[in-house]
Amino acid sequence: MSDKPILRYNANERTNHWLVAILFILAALSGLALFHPALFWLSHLFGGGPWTRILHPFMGVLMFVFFVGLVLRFWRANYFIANDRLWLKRIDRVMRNEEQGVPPIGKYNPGQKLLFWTLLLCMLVLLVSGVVIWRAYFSSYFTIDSIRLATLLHALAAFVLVLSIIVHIYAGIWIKGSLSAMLHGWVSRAWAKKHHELWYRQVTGDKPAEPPINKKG
Amino acid sequence: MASQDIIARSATTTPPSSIRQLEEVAKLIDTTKCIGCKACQVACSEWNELRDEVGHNHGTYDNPQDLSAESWTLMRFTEHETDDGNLEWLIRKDGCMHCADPGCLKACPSPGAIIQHANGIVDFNQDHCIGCGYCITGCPFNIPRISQKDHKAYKCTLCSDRVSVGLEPACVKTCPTGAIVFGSKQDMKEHAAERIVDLKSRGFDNAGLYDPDGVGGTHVMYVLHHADTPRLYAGLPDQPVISPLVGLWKGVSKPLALLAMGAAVLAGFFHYVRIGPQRVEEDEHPSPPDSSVQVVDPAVHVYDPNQPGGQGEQRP
Amino acid sequence: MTNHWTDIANANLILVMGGNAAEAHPCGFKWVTEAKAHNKARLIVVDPRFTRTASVADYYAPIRTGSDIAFMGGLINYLLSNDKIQHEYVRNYTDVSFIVKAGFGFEDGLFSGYDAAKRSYTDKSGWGYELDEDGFAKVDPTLQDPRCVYQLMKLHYSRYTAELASMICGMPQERMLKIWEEIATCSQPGKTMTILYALGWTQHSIGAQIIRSAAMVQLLLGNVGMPGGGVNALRGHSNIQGLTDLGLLSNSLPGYLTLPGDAEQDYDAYIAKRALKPLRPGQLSYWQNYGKFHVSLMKAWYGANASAENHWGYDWLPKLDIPGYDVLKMFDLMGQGKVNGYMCQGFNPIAALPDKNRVSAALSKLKWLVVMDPLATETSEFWRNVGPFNDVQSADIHTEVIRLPTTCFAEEDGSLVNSSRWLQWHWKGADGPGETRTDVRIMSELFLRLRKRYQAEGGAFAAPLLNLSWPYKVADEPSPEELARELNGNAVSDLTDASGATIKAGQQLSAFAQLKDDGSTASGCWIFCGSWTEQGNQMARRDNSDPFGMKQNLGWAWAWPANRRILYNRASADPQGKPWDPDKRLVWWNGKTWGGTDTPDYKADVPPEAGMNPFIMNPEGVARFFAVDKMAEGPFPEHYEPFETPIGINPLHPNNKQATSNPAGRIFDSVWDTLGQAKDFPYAATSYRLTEHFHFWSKHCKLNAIVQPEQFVEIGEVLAQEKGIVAGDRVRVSCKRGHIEAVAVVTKRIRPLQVNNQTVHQVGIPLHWGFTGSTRHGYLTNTLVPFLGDGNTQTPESKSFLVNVEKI
Amino acid sequence: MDLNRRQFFKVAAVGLGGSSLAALGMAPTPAFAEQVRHFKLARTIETRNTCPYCSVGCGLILYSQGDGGKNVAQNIIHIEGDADHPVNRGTLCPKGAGLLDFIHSPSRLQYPQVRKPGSSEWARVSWDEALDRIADLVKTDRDANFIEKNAQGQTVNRWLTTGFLAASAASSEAGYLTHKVIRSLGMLGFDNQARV
Repeated sequence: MSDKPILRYNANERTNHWLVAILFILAALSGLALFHPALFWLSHLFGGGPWTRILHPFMGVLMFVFFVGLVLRFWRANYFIANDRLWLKRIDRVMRNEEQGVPPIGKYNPGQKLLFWTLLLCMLVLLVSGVVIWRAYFSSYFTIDSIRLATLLHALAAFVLVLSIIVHIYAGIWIKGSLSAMLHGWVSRAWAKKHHELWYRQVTGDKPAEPPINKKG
Repeated sequence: MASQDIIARSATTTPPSSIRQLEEVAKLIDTTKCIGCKACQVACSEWNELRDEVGHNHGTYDNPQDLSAESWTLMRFTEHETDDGNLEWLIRKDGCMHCADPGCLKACPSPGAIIQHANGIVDFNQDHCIGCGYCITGCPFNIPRISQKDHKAYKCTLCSDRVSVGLEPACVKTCPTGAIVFGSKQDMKEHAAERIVDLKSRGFDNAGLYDPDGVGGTHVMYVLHHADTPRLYAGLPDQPVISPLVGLWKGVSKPLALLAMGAAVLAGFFHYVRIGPQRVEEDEHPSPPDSSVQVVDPAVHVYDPNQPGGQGEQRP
Repeated sequence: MTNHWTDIANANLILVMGGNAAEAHPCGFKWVTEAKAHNKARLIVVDPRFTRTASVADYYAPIRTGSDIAFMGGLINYLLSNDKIQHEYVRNYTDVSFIVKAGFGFEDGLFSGYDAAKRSYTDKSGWGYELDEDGFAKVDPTLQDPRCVYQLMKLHYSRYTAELASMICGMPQERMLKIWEEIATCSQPGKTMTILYALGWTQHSIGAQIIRSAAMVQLLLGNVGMPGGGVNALRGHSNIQGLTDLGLLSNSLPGYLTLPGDAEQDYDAYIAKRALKPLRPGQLSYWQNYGKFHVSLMKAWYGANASAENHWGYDWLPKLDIPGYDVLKMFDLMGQGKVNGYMCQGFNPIAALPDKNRVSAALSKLKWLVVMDPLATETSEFWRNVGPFNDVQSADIHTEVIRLPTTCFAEEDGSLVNSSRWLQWHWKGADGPGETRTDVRIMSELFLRLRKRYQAEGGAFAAPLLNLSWPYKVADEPSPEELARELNGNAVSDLTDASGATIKAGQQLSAFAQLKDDGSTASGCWIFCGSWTEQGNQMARRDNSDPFGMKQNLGWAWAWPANRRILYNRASADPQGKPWDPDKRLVWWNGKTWGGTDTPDYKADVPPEAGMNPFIMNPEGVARFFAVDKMAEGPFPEHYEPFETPIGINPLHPNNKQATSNPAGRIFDSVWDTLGQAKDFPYAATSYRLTEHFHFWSKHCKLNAIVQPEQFVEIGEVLAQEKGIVAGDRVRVSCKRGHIEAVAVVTKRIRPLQVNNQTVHQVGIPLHWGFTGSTRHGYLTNTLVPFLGDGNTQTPESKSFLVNVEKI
Repeated sequence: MDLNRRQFFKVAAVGLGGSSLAALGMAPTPAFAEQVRHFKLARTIETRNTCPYCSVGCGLILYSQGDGGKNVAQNIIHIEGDADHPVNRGTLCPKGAGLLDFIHSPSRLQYPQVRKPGSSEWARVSWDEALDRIADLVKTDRDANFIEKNAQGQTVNRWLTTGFLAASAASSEAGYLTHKVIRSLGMLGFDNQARV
């Protein structure tokens, strides 16, 4: 088998991803500062409470805009396929780094796909509710009740988003090679075959290997 | 009464000093004595050095139209016809109620921007205010306003600066008919009781005191001719409570959420410790791509999961 | 006020009518609230609008503006025919038993002696009492004589049935009766009603008579001179009481002394005519001392130059060829080009006087106008074009205007007289802005310049200027203290008073009883004598204790006359000198002298059995139901329609056009064709003040501009519906004299009234806006007010006129 | 770049340390017993006065900045009701409560001005110019139109072609002096605001 690496993400994709990532960190930290007293000190990273209040919504909006970029690039790759259901059934094996009986999957595994759609949903909720509670410009157009609801939804969506991103980051740390893939774009054929076999075959045209007896990770 | 000890601070998880036993103060607004002269509005602005815009007449006596960062109190006029055809002009002084359980303080994310004094006064400290407007979201009476000049929240302070040196609030001092009175909350309740007896003798059978439990009672109370229907008075809430939405948002959900996030991080950490990373068994450091050999760029091989072959056949 | 602010707390019933105390005098209205709280008192409000006073009233009844005499006349009839009067009081302390001359008559709305051509009662000879040979009035204590005041009054008001009154006032009859019934309960001795009124009664062509009718009701109930009683004029401005006391009026001198007429060439006759002899045996008739007051005044003004030889400078006083050159008369003359110069000291006539356009035209005819004011008033800028609000051509106005900046209250010492007749001293808190100067300094500098010119170059009749006494230490700015001491008066030469005590020359007098007509005393205003004695400034006293719990506060400031807080207070005790009610005690006879919780308004050492009656300023010694010749329209108040009447006739005298509106009202020939008819201007309008503003001053204060920023008019819901007007629309309110535009406040508080079997809509027009100041610019409301007034006081009829209303 | 275990621990440790450091050092020090706004009248001068508006005659206290020292121009910064006054007992209506803005109103006149005939603006003049001008105008008109005797030859000594309206809020002392001066001129067109 050739050992020529495969380009998983091109430069624009990587840039886009990291822009979203950075903005997320900023929005999340500023958001968390306002989310719970115990984290209010984070506001000092942004030059104090008022600056945190001023910057947070802009960072959020920017994050959303770039995220839309990612969506346009990757939405087709995030359709669910037949194998995905089985993969999810066998998620426990995946977690144990076992490959026994874990079906091959496409460019993204169902976990990543779930993440993708969750992020999209959260981002939308955050944007809409965020506008409603944006005092400086928009709140005056909404009733106090809608503002109260929006505040709640905003916090909820943010919570889900943060949680998902924690999983996402850890996955990146856990699955060796994926971080570097997002850093300089290349993955080894072995990596691609191991983690995203269907995608691997598609991009390389290789035939499926004969059924392995067993594998260790 | 003059003490300004703080018994609650916004966004502060530890209790402030609260061992002193201080008497609570209260402002009692007797709508049945109020002539709607607006002296309290003027005295409030004069004392607090506020000058709102000179607005317009919108076909009513209400001016300014609504509370603002520069109008901390105002008269709301309602023409009410009783069932027996008598006309009543119900006039209510609107402003901060200084709740015992203040929704604004609960909602505020900035430590010390909203404080509750031992005597019951709920005060905003603009030095700490970050202008997020959560206090408005939290207030059951829709009182605080954000200034578009400095983006800070403002509302009635119950003249905490006057009270702290032993004076009554400016609106109380000025009220020509004694419709606004000030003293210990106990004394104010007794005064209200006397007023209610007098009102019943004048045919107001539903006269009563407005000191809603929903917010733990207030330090600004009303005597109403129609205590059975507070909403008659320009929509004074019948049963004010901190909105359940706000309760959910600011209540248990926050610590739980933090916990969950922390837990997620820890879960990852221990997963790494116990199960470890997934590696591909081959050289950990693939040789940098050499351009001489054919590389695969997905950009020219668009992956389509619906293409034949896309469905990898099952392994046994 | 016969009584005073805090005394209102002693009332059992408060009638607010012809006024809106809660809005115009909120801090005084506090004592109504106190009476309700601590006295279980009830509050009745009768007003064309449901006012903020009405919002805290126990009973409210709407009334058509200008129909108050019908209400009061009906009430008098109700009290007499239901025998709800304080008998002993009425019999002993009023003129009910006096026999009226045979010459007096009343027919078809006119009293005897009317001259239709002159529109006045030229022959008042019948309006008096039958006198006996000693010159005393004849009386019939049995009240049976058909010519006695009681019988004549009964007859006069028998026409005012509840039906008729309700038809004229547009007040539902059952409401009217309910209120009359409540009022009638105050005929019990000791149960008192107070009446609070203001411009809502005075600003009618029949204003003075409305107030008389109220006074008659109070006399029938025995409420005059009683704590919590009286007829209380809530004066408008902070020192308008003082300026009236000081006689700053065309025909007056300080202390209600009066200027002579042309015919009064003889000084002694002038005094004799005013020093009235008692009309009943044993009465005080205090005006017998007129000469002492007058001479003391002239000594204060002219010092050594006023002497017995020159009749104390009698000829230095101008004499009147007509009753008076009041402000209406002067502006009428001005309009005819007969006035060259005019000076306004803290007065804004273009906004305050009726018919702004007429006033503006008159001012344009002046050669010069001087305005002294702390603020930029409309009058000082009447020549400036301010769009629709003051649409004039500056170039066509050839009046030279000089505007002088004055200090305000906070920037000078001095005293003000409030409605309770209290003289209260105040102190300077800071210097005025820029080059502002006090009125005292401006008047002094002006006088000194004039005197210098007359000394240098002579001129017309310089004597009074040259002889005027000017003893002030700093000639061009006399100190308020010096002036206050001069007002009080001092001994010119050593003298001994009634008690035998000697007062050294130059010492301050302690009471007007010490005044003499031999030139040995000087007093700038006799009723103020006692305000600055040898003991110092009594007006600055600050003892607010109330030892008897009667709210009299005798130690606070100083009240004229003689620190009496309630006038006629002798009437609060029965003829034997015992208070009618132990809980309402003011003064009583302790066996040796009169005393009590107030200074007796009486001769302190006269025992009750002497039969001296309480109304010591009247030669009768008693109060008058029958006004004799004192009023322009007649001895008994009669209802006349406003000059602009929405019903066109006087239902009392439908067939006598002369008796439709006040036959003796003040109206100039040129004004008749500025009056509108109901067919063109169908709605009865009334103008008024709002609690957020004071006249045309507070619109210069941002704080007040904020709470009431823009001109509006109040329209009832029914009329608004007819006219398709909704709250917030702009409307045009027009009359024959002009129009204004304002925002419409549509309200349930003004209801259509059924008057004389037709529906009458009323329109409310507040008056605080103009074309200077911090509020949004507005039209001067008096653009709509007719240029006519009351026949006695010349007060304009600002409270009832006709308008039309259209949506713009 | 991949993290091995050791590296991962490092990252975690640094993150933790950093955050706790921030929590210690950078977190805002809770300001307890903070007086939100300090009482502004502590050392002002109090002057007793009377409300110039309606005739209730409410007692006022003027609070002015500065201790009356030679180098201070007292400036009134607050006005409040006089609690000792028997009638208002410290209360003030909306007009009285707004008096501070009367004293400091932008409409306050600062210096004498003249508007010449036909002109559409004011010209500033000195007090002497203004008062001399008025004295001349007054004397000219009085000398020209004073009536010593009427048609019947009776002594009347009146002057009708110039009128004077007196203030309604001027002190009695000012009113008295005004009356004294005006009557000495023989003026009859003299009135005050009692009616309106």
